[in-house]
Amino acid sequence: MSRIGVFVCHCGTNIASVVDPDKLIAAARELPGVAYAADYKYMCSEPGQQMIKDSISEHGLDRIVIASCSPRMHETTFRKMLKNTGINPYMLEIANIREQCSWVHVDKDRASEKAVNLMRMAVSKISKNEPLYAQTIPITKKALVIGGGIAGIQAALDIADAGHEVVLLERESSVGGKMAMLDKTFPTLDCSACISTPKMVDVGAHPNITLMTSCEVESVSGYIGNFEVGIKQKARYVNHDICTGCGLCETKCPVKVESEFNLGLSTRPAIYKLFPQAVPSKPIIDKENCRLLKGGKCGICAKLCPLGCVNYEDEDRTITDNFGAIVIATGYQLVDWPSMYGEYGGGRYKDILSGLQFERTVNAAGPTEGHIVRPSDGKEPETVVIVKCVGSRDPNKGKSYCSRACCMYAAKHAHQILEKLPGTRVFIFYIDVRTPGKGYEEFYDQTRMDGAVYVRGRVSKIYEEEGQLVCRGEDSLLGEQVSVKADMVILETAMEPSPGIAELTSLLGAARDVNNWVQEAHPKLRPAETQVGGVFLAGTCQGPKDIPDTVAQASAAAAKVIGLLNKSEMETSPMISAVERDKCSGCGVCVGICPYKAVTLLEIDDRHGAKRIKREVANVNSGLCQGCGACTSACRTGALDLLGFRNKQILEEVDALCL
Amino acid sequence: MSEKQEKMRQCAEKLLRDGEAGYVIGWGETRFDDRTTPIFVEDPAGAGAFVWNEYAINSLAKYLLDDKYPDKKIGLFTRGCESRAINRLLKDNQIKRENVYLIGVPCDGKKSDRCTLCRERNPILYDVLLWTPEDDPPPAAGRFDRVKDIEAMSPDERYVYWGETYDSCIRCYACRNVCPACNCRECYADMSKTGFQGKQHSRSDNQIFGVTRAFHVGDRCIECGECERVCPMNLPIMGQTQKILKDINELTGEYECGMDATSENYLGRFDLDDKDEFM
Amino acid sequence: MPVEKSFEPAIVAFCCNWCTYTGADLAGLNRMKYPENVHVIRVPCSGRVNPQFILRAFQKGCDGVMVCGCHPGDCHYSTGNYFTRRRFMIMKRLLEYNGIDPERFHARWISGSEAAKFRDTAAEVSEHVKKLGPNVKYREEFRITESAEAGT
Amino acid sequence: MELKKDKLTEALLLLRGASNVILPVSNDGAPVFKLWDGVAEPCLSANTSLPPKDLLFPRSEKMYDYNVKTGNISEISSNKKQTVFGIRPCDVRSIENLDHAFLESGYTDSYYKTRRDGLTTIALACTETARTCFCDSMGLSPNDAPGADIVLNDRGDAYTVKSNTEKGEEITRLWKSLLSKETGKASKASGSVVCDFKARADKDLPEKLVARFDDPMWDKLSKACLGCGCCSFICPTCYCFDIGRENHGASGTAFRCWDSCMFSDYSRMAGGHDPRPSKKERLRNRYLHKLAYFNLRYGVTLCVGCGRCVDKCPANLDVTRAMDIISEGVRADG
Amino acid sequence: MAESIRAANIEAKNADGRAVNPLLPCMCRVIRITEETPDVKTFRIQTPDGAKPFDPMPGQLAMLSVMGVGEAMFSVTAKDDDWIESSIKKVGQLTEALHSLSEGDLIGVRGPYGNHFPVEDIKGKDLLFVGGGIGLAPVRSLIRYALEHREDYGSLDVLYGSRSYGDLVFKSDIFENWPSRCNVHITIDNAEDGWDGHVGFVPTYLEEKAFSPENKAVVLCGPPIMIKFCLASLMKMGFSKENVITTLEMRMKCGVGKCGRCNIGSKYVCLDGPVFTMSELDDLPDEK
Repeated sequence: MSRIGVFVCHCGTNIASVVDPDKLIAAARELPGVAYAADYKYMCSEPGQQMIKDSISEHGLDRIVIASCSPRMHETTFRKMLKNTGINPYMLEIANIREQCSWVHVDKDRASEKAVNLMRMAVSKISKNEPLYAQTIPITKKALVIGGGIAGIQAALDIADAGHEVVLLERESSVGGKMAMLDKTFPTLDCSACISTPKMVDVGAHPNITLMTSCEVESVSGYIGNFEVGIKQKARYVNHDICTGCGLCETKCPVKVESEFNLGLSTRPAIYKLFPQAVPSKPIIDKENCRLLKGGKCGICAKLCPLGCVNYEDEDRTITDNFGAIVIATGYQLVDWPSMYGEYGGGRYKDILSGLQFERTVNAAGPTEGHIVRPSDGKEPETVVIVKCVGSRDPNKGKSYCSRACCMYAAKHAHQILEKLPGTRVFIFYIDVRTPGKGYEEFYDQTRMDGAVYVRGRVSKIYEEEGQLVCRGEDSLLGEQVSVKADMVILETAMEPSPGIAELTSLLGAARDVNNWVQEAHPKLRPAETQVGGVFLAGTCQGPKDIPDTVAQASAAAAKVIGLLNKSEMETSPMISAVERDKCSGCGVCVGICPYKAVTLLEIDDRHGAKRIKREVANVNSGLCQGCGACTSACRTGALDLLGFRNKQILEEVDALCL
Repeated sequence: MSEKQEKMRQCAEKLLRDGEAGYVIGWGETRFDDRTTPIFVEDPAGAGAFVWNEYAINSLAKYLLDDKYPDKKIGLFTRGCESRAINRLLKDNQIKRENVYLIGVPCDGKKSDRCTLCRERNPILYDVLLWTPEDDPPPAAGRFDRVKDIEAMSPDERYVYWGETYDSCIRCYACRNVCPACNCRECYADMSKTGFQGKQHSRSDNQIFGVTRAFHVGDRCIECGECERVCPMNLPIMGQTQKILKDINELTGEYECGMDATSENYLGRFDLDDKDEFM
Repeated sequence: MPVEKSFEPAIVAFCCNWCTYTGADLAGLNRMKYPENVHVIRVPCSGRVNPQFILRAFQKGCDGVMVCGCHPGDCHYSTGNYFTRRRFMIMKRLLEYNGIDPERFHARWISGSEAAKFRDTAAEVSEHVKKLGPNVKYREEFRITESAEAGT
Repeated sequence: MELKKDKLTEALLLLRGASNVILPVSNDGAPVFKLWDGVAEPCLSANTSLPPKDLLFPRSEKMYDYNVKTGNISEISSNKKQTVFGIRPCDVRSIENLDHAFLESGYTDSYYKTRRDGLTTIALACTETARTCFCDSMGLSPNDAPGADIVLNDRGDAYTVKSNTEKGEEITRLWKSLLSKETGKASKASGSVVCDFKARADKDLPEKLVARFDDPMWDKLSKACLGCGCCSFICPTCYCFDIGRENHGASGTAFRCWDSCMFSDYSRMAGGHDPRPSKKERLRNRYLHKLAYFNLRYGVTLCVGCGRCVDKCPANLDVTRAMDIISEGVRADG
Repeated sequence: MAESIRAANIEAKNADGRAVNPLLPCMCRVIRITEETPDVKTFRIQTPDGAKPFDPMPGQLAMLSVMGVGEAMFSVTAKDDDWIESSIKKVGQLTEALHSLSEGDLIGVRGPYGNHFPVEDIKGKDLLFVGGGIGLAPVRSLIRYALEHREDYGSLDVLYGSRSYGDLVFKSDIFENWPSRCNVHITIDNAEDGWDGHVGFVPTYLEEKAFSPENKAVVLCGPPIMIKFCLASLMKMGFSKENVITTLEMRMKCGVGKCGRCNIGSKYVCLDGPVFTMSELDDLPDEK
């Protein structure tokens, strides 16, 4: 028989004034397996703990039940205490007779009775406890940051500055992200490039940072501290090891295609740098558009290159590397408004720009060198309509959330127009104006002072009339239809997660919310973590935010990563799922239920009668499993069980209550 | 009828002769004209033993689990119900498609109560189809009628109804053993030591078996009706599983199992905006 | 089980460690009062609660059962309670279909801050179950159901 | 002596005074043995779908209570009197066979014995046989039940009453006022019933079966088997049991309950080894137990030919097929 | 107390002729626990009033139970005036529960069951005991019997082996108590530090020893694979199957030949066994 010791805490009078410890002791002595029972004023105190230790050696106890305050208070204390006694720390159960008994009940007899029940349940449960051993896992001291926008850049720099190796991975050929496309940043109106470019250069030059552009995550395995990531290095056709970025090759390329960076407002060659300040400042060949790679005759760039960097034979490669932590910083994209807003012409009208297109337009390095002109005829607009919440806050258009940054950049756009083209009439259609941020409200006020006219209401229709865009909508303050003839319309469109987020999160095992943003582990308390251990979040991949918030979150994620990588190894909780392979039929229901991708099917060698066969069974990755137990309830046969909360332990508790 | 039977025999014979299949599972005679029994023919010369008549009732799919790792393909005469059962087994990762050779035999309806709910006479999965598909029976009016009848009772009446039903259960587990959704390596009910299922015959333990089994298979039930057919006590077993199907249908719309081998089962997934009745 | 006037039901509440158990502790911290009938079994997540536990509880003599966890979306393990919701939407209906009174089984979302909700739920369930009296359905009594033995 | 059918209820009520009366009543038209409430009409048209073996060997039976803490053990026994009315010759024979198993081989099973001592059997000879009945192939007659305390034969408007034992005599004394002299009128079919369904149960069947222990026919015969316990549980002579425990804190009850040798966990040992790992071995063991092993041990065939398993098998397996194959020495094909 | 259990013998009647229930255990106490190997313990059992629960013959079985967990059958490996012993390997739930018992704990006992080694038939013969691993447990009862009745038997040889030194059971017997009174030959499968005895498998050692079959009975117990090879060796050495005796293990529930599990053909191991000669086993179907 097990030799259980039951220890009842008075907690001063907190417990003893309502629950009669003597009754508990007397009842405990009647229970099977209980070898010793005693009470004390404060079990958690030094003498209390000593008393437990002494009783263990004196009575040869092998399991300890403590009837006291909530296990959330002192479970750790008592486990630590057991560590030094030779009893496994998990041979401990706590009956919560304070928070869930003496403090919430008045009738002493009935409270004592309930306390006896709770103690009995703990005694029954512990009779089925088994020793558990925490595993320590080594930690690879290297972080992977996915996404080279400002969030990824900031996180990478912070981690690298703390002395850890970082791989910064970017899908495009240059880091910089959306921030590099912006002209000025609200509310201070400092030039976006001026503040982001130095950071881009820093990551390119940092000794601890390996920049991997034109790369995508292809596979992820492993768990916190020990991820193995397969990275696809897309063919660049230019040897970046030799290339100096002189730019000669770009000059003679016969191909002209729409520039992604300028959002179609200008063109670029097939061998190109994403933008002039790109980091790395080296070109790649766009294989979709390169004449030679499409099978045609050309090869001009190869001839031009003085160093022979161009290699048309280049191929995609997969690089595998190990990381201790991963930061997701994949950012956002703007919704594809033309497909959603037929009433705005569905993209037919050239002079309707998205906010980002306007950013490129107003940017001195942009296609118009900063002149605000209509794309259709190059004329300066006299009337500009800015429409906010295009796609945001509109469940009918699929996005019920607020994109957070648009109020401010609408104001900024108005400000920029009024500044560059004084006298222009600017109308801003809005639902609400939200300016929570340092200096934001002041900036908004200033814009109104500048002359921007705010019209409360949605624009219901935009159509062309005599070379102008008629914006019709309701002024909900006046309650009447309004119609503005504009020369240019700027749509402040909603943010949505960048493409590929679904694939990436499913590789990582991270969850997404209803809007496809990556789900944080806790909305308040763990905003920079995913629920997958070792995978962190930075920037707009988690939800719309502006630059200050993005950078703050990136630094927060970096701090988490640094905290993790500073350890050489970590202990994992032993209270995780375990598989009894003999019972497991490999049906795989558990695989889909695990939020951490901790359960996978594993092929094992087995026998079927006399035949040697291979069959699949569930396999729990102890590094990934967080011990929620969701898989165990889905396992019909009971092959999966949760250590520390085994089926038989819980059933014992149920049985004990009903005695 | 005999023409089809002949086709079946020829097909089986050829499969066996060509070595395409190690053996073929079909129906064979018994000592009673109105009964057949599943037979397993290895020898091409024995293919003449297969019969096809209105008493070829037993679903054959579950036998695939007896031989999960065959050296050669297993030939199986496959009707609508077998094919759905095979989808069930495929989805549950119990058999490999390449291990079976499915001989499609559109069903003309059999003399069994289990066929009253049938909606798929034609195999939805097969390697060869022996004859032209049959017209599917008109959608069984009132798929969930019996469930509705029971739902209409008061809680106490329902308890008595099921209690008395389970009083007669002899726990022979025929329902489980014939069920394609019951494909655990070891059934929870055979492990009385784990504490979920007592082995004694009491109303309580019988009911717990009934409800647990229903819960285990409910969202994966293909409604083949085999459980009720095999029950020696003629218990209305599907009244339980169909209750779950009915609820799922009400909660998420049209829900049927075994129509393909990939759809995730209802309890194996979730939607963020699932209906929530728990405050 | 005393059946007289002073029937005190045995109620078991499976509570997730991160929300409801914390909420119950908070109720204690705030010295809220509720009936003594509710006994909490701590589980890591409501997703850990195997519906078979509920059957067992009724069989062994619980008069009422509660399953409580974080609100959907707040699960410490991100998605555990979404499965809980599906499982118990089905299980609750199935239990009722088999004659268990709806008031005897409850699933509730109670967060770590909702001490009052825990108190109110405990009180409400206690009261309902008390009114219903001892549960006899599914109760093991080792009754041999053999036809010939019936009534003996 | 004979008992007029219109006196039957009265006769049964007399029995009910001294013991529980169990008789077949209609359950949706099918006869099942039930504790008689003194009112229900006996349903005697056919044999019951379940045998009455649970009167002696209940599906679940408490054996003893124990207390883990104190070490007390107290035996539980049931010594109530039961009279089963309308039991058929095959089932009477099955009780004789169970007597061998439980009361012989060195040990007397006291639970069985107590119930057996309290049981009186009033058999009813068959007036017709079901299509799966093959009792007369198994060495007994549907027309008589020599092992019963009383045998009734249907003679149209009356039953002839024949007492075989002291218990039977007691009942005839009890019924004295109800019994009348036999009128001698010839009945419809009574007394000359034969089974249409036949099985080859030759004298040397047990030896032949054992000799063909390793025959591939077992593979063939068992292929369609589902491995359920249906045949075992509806068989009047299957008596395998399991012993289990139900705990309530420190106290608990040990019980035994029916088990089936067809179940996968039946013969599996603690370490995982199973001498009968698949349904081939299990079916073979069951058939051999019915038709050979019991015979070799007790001198009688365990199977009584009631035909329930043939009727109810979900896969339509047929034990007589095995018997035929063995007796005729043919190979099983298909 | 002891009276009533003894009565649960095959006579199934107690002293005053009253039938007793053979399925009813008697509560006894574990008075000593010896750890033989990491997974084998020997339990010495006594009735609460200080007697032995029953008086088994060598090779007979006892049904031991941990109340609330279950029962299982074990061979009685030794007896004395006031106790019996069983040596139990941890293989499943019940044996795990048995292993968690402490001295002084309660244990349910019923028995003795089954036949026993044919102590009469082998009188006057030389005896060779061959055991492997835990297989020495049933043999131990006969070795002790033969040593107690030394004058009834000729030479006594014990040949015993296990995987490693740590897996050898009854170390005090095989190294201390027995060597002075009979010939003890010990082997382990693989060489290990600190072991200067014989190294090699039991069947090989058996052949090396070249025992003469002359007037000799062999008692052979161990894992099936060892039995198989030992038997082949013995046949080679000229032994006849009639003179090779072994004990069988099957799953048993009732112990009294009723519940059906332990049959091999028409024999019940709990009743007709566990002791069989190899030639008797040949007559039984191969289903062990």
